[in-house]
Amino acid sequence: MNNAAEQKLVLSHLWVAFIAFVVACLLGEYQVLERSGLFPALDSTRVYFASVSTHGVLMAFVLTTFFIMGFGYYVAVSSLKQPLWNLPLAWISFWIALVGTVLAAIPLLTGNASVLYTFYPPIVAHAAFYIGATLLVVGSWLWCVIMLVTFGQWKKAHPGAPVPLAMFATAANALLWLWTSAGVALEVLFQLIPFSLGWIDTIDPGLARTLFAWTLHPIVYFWLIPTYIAFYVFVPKQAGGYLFSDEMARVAFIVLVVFALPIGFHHLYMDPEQGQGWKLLHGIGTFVVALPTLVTGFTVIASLEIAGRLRGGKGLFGWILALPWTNPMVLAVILSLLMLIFGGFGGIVNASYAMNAMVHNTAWVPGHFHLIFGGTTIIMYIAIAYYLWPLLVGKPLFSKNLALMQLWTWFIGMSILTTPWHVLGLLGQPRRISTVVYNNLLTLAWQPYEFMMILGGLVLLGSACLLIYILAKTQLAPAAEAFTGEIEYATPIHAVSTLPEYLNGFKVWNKVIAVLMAISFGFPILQFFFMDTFGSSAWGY
Amino acid sequence: MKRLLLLLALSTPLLANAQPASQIAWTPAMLNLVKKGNAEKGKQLAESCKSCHGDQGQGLKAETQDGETIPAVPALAGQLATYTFKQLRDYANGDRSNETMNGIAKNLSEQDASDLAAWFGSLPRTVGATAPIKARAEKMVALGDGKRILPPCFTCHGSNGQGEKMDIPALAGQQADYFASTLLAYKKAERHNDIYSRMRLIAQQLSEEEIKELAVYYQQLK
Amino acid sequence: MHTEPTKPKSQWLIKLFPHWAHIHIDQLEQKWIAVSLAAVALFVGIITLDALFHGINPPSKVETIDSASLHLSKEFAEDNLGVQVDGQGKIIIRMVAGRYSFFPKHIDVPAETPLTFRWVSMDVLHGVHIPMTNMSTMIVPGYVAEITTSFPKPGDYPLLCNEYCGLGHNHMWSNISVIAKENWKAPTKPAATGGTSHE
Amino acid sequence: MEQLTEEERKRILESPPMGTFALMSVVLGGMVIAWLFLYYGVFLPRG
Repeated sequence: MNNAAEQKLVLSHLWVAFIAFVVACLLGEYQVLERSGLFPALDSTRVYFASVSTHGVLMAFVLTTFFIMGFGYYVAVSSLKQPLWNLPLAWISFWIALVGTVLAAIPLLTGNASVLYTFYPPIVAHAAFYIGATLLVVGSWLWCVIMLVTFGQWKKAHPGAPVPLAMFATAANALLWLWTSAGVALEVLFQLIPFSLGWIDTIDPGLARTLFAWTLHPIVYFWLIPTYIAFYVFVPKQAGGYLFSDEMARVAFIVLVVFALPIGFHHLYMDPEQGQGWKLLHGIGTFVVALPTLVTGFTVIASLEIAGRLRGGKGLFGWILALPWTNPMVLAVILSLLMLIFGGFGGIVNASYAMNAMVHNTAWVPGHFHLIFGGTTIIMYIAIAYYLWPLLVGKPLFSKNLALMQLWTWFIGMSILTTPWHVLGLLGQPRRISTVVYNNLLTLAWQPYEFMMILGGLVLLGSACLLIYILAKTQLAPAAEAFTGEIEYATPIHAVSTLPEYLNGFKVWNKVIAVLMAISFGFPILQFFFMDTFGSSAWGY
Repeated sequence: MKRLLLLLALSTPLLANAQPASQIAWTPAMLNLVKKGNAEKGKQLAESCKSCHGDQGQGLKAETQDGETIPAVPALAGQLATYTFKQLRDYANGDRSNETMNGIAKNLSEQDASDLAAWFGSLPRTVGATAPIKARAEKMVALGDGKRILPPCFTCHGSNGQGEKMDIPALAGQQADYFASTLLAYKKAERHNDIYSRMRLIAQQLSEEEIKELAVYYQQLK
Repeated sequence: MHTEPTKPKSQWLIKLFPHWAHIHIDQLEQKWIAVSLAAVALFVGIITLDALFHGINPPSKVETIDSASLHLSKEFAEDNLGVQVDGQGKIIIRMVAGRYSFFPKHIDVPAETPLTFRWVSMDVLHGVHIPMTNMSTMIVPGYVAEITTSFPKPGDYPLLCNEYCGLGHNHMWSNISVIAKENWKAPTKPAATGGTSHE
Repeated sequence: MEQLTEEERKRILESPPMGTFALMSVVLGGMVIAWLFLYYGVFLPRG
């Protein structure tokens, strides 16, 4: 992609994402320090919860959304080899999302929206927080439109031809996000905003939680799909090999999108407002969505195995050592998969219906999602950044060795941070506490783990700063050397010439999703309108 | 249907054995009644309150005359309307006892209580006399005491002592003598119109010394 | 490893979807998918059978209540809270969560005995769990959270609020004593069985 | 990296990824064992 206008668009998105990221890392380190109780000067419940709310919003909404939008534009232009449809609209979407972010940040940073990023009605925040978050989502909807129109136009211009895998997956993600965000959009538009402005007296927290659960699971796949795209379309080439199976990749993306949606109730296992049959149904669906990840693991590792063997690796496992560990993308995928093993296992435990009682709302849960989001997902965002930055700014990467060090420290920091978190969870420490004040024998055993987490957070903060340093140095370097790299998408071992339409488009899947959503959310949402429910009035905090 | 259920819920206590701490429940209807309080009407009604609660609703400290202690009178200026309203209704219903106030409140309608609450809520809070603030009080307000399961005061009463929804009273500028005697009354369970003993359980954990220090702290809070 | 391709016995995916024949799906990958399916089926099977036949379910009683006037209700009137034994000898524990405590503040319960907790919130969203046990539920205003469980080991346990409920959330906890079954005595409270004036 | 003949390349590209299968099986097997331990060893005994 050599078009300066599009490069600027992509870079703007990615910079917003990574600046949000480093700020959030700083807040994260403050939080582990505060919680340890080692530094009485830092103890402030108000600052802590304002910080947690901001950390969550920056990481989960700002970093992800802006990264996904920027990366999506890049993939659309580079994989389809055509200019972006409607560049001005893309800029409008960027500015709407950015204004929304700033609007939400003001109440967050001033402690007027300490409701954490999952909102928690009937506690209400300042209306600006909800309105800002809504604008961020509206901005991302425009991105979805651009992606889907681009996808449709290319297909029309190339009848029968398989859509390049990277674009297929990006379009899948756009479709997923439209479905995903509908739940929280309903909650915010019909419940939270009118409630926070005083237009309605009460809301039903049970309904609000159900709507949020609609969004809460697939949103993590929205974040994860760019990582899987990198797994499939960048990693095999960078490792010196080929994609093991293009078709299975498509199958995996489709199953991911279709089954990520109707399963949100594993967030509500411990809630009283939904019945056990619905919970069990969603629970089984949750296990189904583990399948595409198992398939992805196989396809990606098989691609790596072939690359390793092409590089001279022998024996059952000799190919692992033969891989180019000094290629940032390859190193990142290895570390990412390692974290996926443990993060994925934690997820299976969470998903296990009644067993959820063992870990629900304990420290295990943030341990789990930091490992799988901060670890598996974000390390690939970083690897993508290292890969794209030279292409976007036309200068070579500032330092490959520093980049490798950054990836290693991110992995090590994440391991140090999340291991104690999991243990604390099994010991029963609740999540979302700013200090441990409980005066009980059972809770005294928690202290040493808190100290380990400070160290982990510190390593991660250092690593995040190093990332920003490398990216900035790359971009600001004097343009002495001309960099003439091209983006390289991996080719499959067996070229794909024709595909059944359902592996090349989403028309039928969109209908399948509609049916599944109607089945799994229809009654659980409608019940609130048939039961005698008692709404809650607004509370502060 | 909902209204019917509400009526049922409200009528059941009459059948129950023990009295609830208060008859007031913050249903949306009740909250709206307080919200619609007319401050102008409240102002007229409040004329007769001035002799005890002061021109500006600032209250009075305790005084000793001829060896007899005249108890302190609470500041009402800037108090949450929901709180004032609930106290007036609790006095009227006999859930909170004070000879003078029980008599007065019985003669006030719900609407009067709501108007008065609105009027006092609209007055600016006054800041009381200064006395040295103890670090222990500041710590209790900001951090509480985990060992005794005492939450920090600010978590409910606000970081500026401004009170909190639904009916957590504002404490900033409150008469120290009144503050102390109220907490002592909670401690001894002489006052018991806190639903589920919320404040009684806290006050029981506080020493008399701590209560006095907190009283000084809050009187000076702006 | 020899060049001879493995026998196409694991072509089950192609058999299932015959028109995928021209699509390349490695036989080993098909085998892997079968293994993955088996693992998932094992998890789902255990969970589902336990749910259907052993009643191992999360708390899911969809029962509404007016959280604003709990203290005026019969069931959650202040005097009616805590541990009670009903007519059938079933132990029912009624608890109210409100910022920032659980009411009543302390309860004694027997170990190794089924206990039915009924939790309600008087204000915002709360959650509660007891470390090292499966007593865990969300407490959503407007709903009664009912959970039946038992405590295997006697001891003093903390009851912890595990859902952000406001700035005092850290401080929202209380204690529960689990007493050896033989040492536990049912509380003798007035109207412990609910009384006659039920509605 | 030694040079591979065209024949060797072809053979590698077409050989089944046994290493991957073995690796993934070990990981999945470990997960199943760990899950069974948590379910029957931790969760159910907790009541």
